[in-house]
Amino acid sequence: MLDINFPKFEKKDFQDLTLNLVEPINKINLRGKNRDFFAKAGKILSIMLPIDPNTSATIKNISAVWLSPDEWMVYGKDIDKNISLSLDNEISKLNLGSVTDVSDQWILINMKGKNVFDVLSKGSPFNFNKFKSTKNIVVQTLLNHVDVILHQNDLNNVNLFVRKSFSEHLWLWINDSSSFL
Amino acid sequence: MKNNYSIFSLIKNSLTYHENWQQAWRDPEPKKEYDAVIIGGGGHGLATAFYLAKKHNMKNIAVVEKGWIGGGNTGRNTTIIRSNYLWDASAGLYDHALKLWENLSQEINYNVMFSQRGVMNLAHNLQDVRDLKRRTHANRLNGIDAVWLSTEEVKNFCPIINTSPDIRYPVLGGTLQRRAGTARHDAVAWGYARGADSMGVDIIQNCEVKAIKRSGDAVEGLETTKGFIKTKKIGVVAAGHSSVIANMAGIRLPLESKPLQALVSEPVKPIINTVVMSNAVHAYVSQSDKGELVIGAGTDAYVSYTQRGSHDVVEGTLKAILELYPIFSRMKMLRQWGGIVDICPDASPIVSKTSIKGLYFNCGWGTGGFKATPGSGDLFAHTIANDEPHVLNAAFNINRFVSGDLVDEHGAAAVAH
Amino acid sequence: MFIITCPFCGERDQSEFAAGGEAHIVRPKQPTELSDDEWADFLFMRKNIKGVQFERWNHAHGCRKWFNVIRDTSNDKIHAVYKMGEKPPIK
Amino acid sequence: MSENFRSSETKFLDKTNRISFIYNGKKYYGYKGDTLASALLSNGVHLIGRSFKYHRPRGIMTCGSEEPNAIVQIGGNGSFTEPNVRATEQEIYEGLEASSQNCWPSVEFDVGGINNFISPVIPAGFYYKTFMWPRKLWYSLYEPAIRMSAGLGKSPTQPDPELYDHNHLHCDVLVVGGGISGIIAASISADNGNNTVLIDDKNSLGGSTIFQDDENFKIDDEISSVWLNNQIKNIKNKKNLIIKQRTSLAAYHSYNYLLARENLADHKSLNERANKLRQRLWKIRAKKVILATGAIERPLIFNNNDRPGVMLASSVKKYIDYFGVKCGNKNVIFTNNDSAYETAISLNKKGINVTIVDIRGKSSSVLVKNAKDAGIKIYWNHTVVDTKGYRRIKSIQIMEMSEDGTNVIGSKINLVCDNLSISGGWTPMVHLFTQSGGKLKFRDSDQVFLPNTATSDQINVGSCNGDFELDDIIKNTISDCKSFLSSSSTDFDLIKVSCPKQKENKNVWLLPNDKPLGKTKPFLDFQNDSTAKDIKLAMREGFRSIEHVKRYTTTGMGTDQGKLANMHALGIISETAGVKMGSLGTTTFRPPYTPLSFGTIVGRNVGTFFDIIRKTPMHTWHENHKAEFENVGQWKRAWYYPKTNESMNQAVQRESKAARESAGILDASTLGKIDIKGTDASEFLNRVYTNAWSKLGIGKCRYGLMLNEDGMVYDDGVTTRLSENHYLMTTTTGGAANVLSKLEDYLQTEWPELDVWLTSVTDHYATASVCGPNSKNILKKIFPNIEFNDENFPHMSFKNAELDGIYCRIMRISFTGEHSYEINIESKYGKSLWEKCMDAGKEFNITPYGTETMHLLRAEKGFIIVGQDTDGTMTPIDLQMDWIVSKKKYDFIGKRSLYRSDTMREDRKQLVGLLTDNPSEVLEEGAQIVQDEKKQPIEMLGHVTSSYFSPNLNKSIALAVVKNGKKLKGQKLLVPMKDKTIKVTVSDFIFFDNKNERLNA
Repeated sequence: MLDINFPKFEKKDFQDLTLNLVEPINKINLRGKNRDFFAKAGKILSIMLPIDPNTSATIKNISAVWLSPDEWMVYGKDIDKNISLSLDNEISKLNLGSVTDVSDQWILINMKGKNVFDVLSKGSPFNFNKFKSTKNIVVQTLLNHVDVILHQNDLNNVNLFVRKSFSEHLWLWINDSSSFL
Repeated sequence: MKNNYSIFSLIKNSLTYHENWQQAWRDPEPKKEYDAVIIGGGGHGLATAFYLAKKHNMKNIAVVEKGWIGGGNTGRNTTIIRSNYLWDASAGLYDHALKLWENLSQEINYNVMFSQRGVMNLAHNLQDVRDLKRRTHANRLNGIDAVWLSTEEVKNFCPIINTSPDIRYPVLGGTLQRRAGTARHDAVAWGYARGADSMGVDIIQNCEVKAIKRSGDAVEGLETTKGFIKTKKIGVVAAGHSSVIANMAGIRLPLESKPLQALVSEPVKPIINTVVMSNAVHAYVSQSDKGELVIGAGTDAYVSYTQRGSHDVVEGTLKAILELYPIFSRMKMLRQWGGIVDICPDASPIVSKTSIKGLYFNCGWGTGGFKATPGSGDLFAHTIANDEPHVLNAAFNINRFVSGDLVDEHGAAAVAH
Repeated sequence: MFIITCPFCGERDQSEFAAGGEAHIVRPKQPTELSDDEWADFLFMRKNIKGVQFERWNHAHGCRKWFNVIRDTSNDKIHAVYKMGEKPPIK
Repeated sequence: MSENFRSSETKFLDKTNRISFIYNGKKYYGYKGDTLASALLSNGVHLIGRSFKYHRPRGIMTCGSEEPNAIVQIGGNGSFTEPNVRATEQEIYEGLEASSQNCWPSVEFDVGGINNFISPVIPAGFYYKTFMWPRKLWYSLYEPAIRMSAGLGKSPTQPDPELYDHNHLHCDVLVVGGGISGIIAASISADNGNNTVLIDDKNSLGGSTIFQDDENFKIDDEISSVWLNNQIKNIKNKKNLIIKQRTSLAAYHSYNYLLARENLADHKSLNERANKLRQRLWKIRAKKVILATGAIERPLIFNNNDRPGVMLASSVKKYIDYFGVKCGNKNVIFTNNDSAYETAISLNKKGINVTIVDIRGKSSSVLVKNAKDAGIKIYWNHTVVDTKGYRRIKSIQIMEMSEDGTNVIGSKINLVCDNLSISGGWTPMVHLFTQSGGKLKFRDSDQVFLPNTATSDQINVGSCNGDFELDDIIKNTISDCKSFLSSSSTDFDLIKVSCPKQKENKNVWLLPNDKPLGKTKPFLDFQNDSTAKDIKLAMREGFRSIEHVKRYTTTGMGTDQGKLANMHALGIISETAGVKMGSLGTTTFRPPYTPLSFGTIVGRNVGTFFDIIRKTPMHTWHENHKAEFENVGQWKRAWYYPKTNESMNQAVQRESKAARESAGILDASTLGKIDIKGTDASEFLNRVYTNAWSKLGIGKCRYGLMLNEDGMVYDDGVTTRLSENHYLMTTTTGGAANVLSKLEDYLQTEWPELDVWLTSVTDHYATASVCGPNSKNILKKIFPNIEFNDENFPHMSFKNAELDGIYCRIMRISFTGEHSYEINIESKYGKSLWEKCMDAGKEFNITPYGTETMHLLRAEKGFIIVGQDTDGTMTPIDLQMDWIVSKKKYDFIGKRSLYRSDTMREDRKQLVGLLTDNPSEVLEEGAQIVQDEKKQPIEMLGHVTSSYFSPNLNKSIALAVVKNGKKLKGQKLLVPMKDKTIKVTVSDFIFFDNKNERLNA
């Protein structure tokens, strides 16, 4: 058997903040714009892909987050193989859009606690004032010069996605910043 | 020449409490007509006028400046002077300038404080090493005094650099040009102005150009805030504003004007005795005669005429400074400012005739124009006086952007493997 | 540091964007038909306006969409933003 | 001096907390809350430093950030040392070490003082006029001497032990300044429901009103300090108001982007500071900004106005009323306005001897009346013409002024004193306003520049807006804030303020003297020693603009940034030139407002966090196997794997042989990978690559070359057709991000009609590249179900595969010229895949190799590396890759540029091979190539781009670009080095297996 290696991030507790690596997580990148694409994606995922910028939709273990007018990331724990298969068969293969597995492109770090945004604000120019108090909201921005996707389902509970090769560096930075609250 | 500057003139004048010094330059109203008019009273423009009068005996000429002489990039740059360029054309141009620098204070009887403290360029990755060695070999064969230094030699020449192999981008070596160094930027403008003025050149400040008058494809004169000035030859040396003048004349240039920032620290006793430049870890630093650390930051990527850049550029630069000089962490930034630099696609200047007869452009010096000031002025004066370029600036014509014969000083601009 | 309003994501800090230079320089459909001068014009020649300029920006660290910005280069004030392919909202 | 100058009680200091500190090696005491300046003054110490040019003794002049003289070195020679710290801002802490600057051997006796005696010969700009002859002395003597005299304090020589941090802050309203107008503004803003931030640079709020105990100044019938105290108490309870103390605004950029430095540690003793943050830089975005930055008092400009003991009157008041410190026993107050009378009365109340010299004829205000009633002697219509005392002022001489104030008359009066408190009126602190792009207007009545038009959403309130008297300050602050924030609240509407001052003052920029100007020293810039004489000299020499005069005389260029000097410089210029002051404009105020530590600006982005480090999924394996790493962009790539005491060269030779003789393995995970889908994918590739793609069979791979529009090579890589409308593109490691955004750019802006979707999968896949004659056998073991024969799996083709049920992609492509395979697998399995390859390869002595060996192997085959063999000036034709440039295709990125007169030249620099006559001699990469060494100027034909000793050919090989190289094959050329000249022969650039037999071996 091949063994699985994720970056070695130990769960860390700071003052009103817990950092945690959440992997493995299935992640699928969807791109498309025509009606059939939306219909198919909605049917297969039983989620309507959110069309409002910076929003997300979640049903059961699957979340679909808006990335751009023609791009979404669908993620969740143990997404049924058939779902990804039918997405590929009924969208990619029929040229309605593109479906790409990016499960290992991104690493999911969960940040939970009252101090989440104090830490994020140290490295990000984004204005979290509204974001803080909004559910099902997503933003793509910079954190300590690294591209991140931030997704908040419940308040003070943020799923942070970072490209794998950057993840170790960013993890160190988040830990460092969390120690100077 | 007006009364000579020397220690004796200082002593003599001290007896009369310095009440009797002459004006360094007059403050004349423009005449109706000149044999040539230089647009732009920065170092390059004033040097051009100086050499037109001195070498080409064109004394009925004027320099028009919309603000105050030397108030643009001349007074805003970090005064690094070197000639260790890669391509023959560039090396020829910049070393011609460097040779003039070496006698400039005497030539214009104005101490420009030219200090040959050496300029060191650092290499931080293997491609840097290849590129700098390539440049050093080219320099040597072009008779330019550049040598390659090992990391240890870098450390010996400038002990405060952090040459530890453990830093993110360790210093893998560098090049050193000993004849290179710095000069007092204001003095260059003032000295050339005084020199030109004493030969009869009119330096007209607070005189903004509003339009270029053409008849057919030849220039007739220029409309200014101080009235119309008739002339058959116009030399434009307007740096960041070159495109503005070009638009008046109805020609387009391959320029973009971008913010370039610089900063100085508070003055401290001598701590760094040379000029150190690093491209990969973007940081240039030297120490002024007043004791300030003079630090050059980068350009922003967008066009702006505001003389302000974004804070990220300054932060990025100081980040690099502290990586290479951790001891400067408790030093304080005293002043920060921006200039507008006109950049060519190949990072080389334009010193050239144009499609319009009698209209000449000297621009595109980007971030490194100061070092070329005397050479640029000398060669541009030659080009204007003879209506054809000197061999040393022939390669820097506008037409190269059509033929594709660029002088690409980006060096290895292409991506790394 | 400007604040740029991405037509898709809204107000963001300048550091999330990449500048793309002068806008509405359309790539010639038939480059081979062009003279060297015309091609050089497309490749290199720029208006480099001091004043109101139409330019391209890319929300590089956000939605990665390119769009147009109308900015006064003499004071950096942004007058409008509009999507690729749209008509400028102001002349 | 042992006398204690802490004369009176004060509620602002913690008298129970006595603190000792060292100044110039001597131990002194002060109290918690003291600044170094107040503590020194309480010990009777006035002499602090020496001026920059003349090395004149200087003392404490002010109590704030405008201090030009009292700047010291803090922290001795240790790692905590800091130069040029203002004694007036530095709070004392137990064990603080401070010392004077710019003096040797001591501040009491300083050799540099000699300059004061030659000062007649060294006026402003003297160095421009001399040191030119003889020329060689400039280099050997003059210039070194000038450089030695540079600087004030000393740079640290050890790394900084303290930490700095950044934080972004977004608020509705930012109020800058915690004086009375700032407090009122913050209160109104918060009550209006705005989330508000108030910052103040001091350790206690309230500005100068907080110690204003004079009964004449009343607000709502309370003493103003009492009223303000209550206001402060109640704003501290406001939920939506954040108050940041010891926080000073450094810079105000456009779009209401402001930088503020919060000082967390500088007031604490060193042992309280370990591993804590020293300072935090707040990056603030405010919707609205209210500036309440106050005003600073102006000095008066007269002969020898720089001696220790000459201080600003308002500062003397703060020292006595706030710190309880008297600045002298015999005080003379020299003023042109009423505010100095507050100081006189305060001192008088504390029983300190005061005399007043006022250049005005009279003043009818209550304040002046009180002074008279208190029996204070006032010399009306008099001015100071000289001062005496070297290390501390001893006496002054005053004379009566003529009617028009331009001259002095009568006889000199000598006044003995140990303190001279001067007051020249007030200058609003408009620095931040102008930094933000605001334009100023000039008010003639009291000769001040005031905010006029703002470019961002902000207002100025209080004395920075030109209101200097309590009643104006309060009433205007309230009304301006309410309308600015469109607040309908009625708070403060009925406020009653009493303020007894007369508002007129008499402004004379340069006071008259009985001596000619040339014989006097009226200082403007106390730090840089520029005098009114220097200003006039500059103008005499034709320097007109304020910027010219400033630069020529260095006025305002000191660490105080001319906060005291600039207005007088302007005043004297306008008087001399006879122009209205308003028309002169001001010098530009450049950020930062007060000097800002580099460390603060950089924050945590030092050391580990200086730049991102990207690692591949196999990184830990490489580490465990002692790999040396190479920085490639932000990636760490395995460079070579030295065995115990193996040199780099030995390792690379070993790795290279192994790869050709049996098997090698390379971590290629860093290559960019872009997933391309859509019905127009083939057409898209046709447009972005130089070669044709439509006919590429499914399951086949093809090498592609990408150009810039200027025709120069930009990137390259192998792209695989996975299915009809699905490709996987690989890019160079460094190019990955740029290529993707370039391609997105073309899709979004030039070719929106194309049905193509791009997705980066660089990090999703790990890539192991197995090469060598035995690569096939190794893969057979790993993928038993795949037929690896050339028919089923030929070179430049791909197969889907499974490894233990995990999906992989195998490309049979080669960058080494060997039979080889690239295996892509989800990156979480990357390390495991690598280990599997190592196990399977053991019997074949599979050898991991790094980038250096990769470079060597590809060079043997003449494969280029973009960025090493190209430099942005090479076309595909120059690289002799004509075969890859489609003649048939109508267009592709950069095609047109290949047909320009210069790019079509036959004799451009072209890629060739070089063989050294001595096969063991390895050329230096970057070395230049010539035909004739003698010819002058020497003509350089090109340079060596790649060079190695090939273990497989057992000779040195090199790639080079050479002018007209195609035609020079077989010719002898020279590579001139510093110490020797190397003979080389131009060869084909494929050195090894040019029939490509090994690919199918």
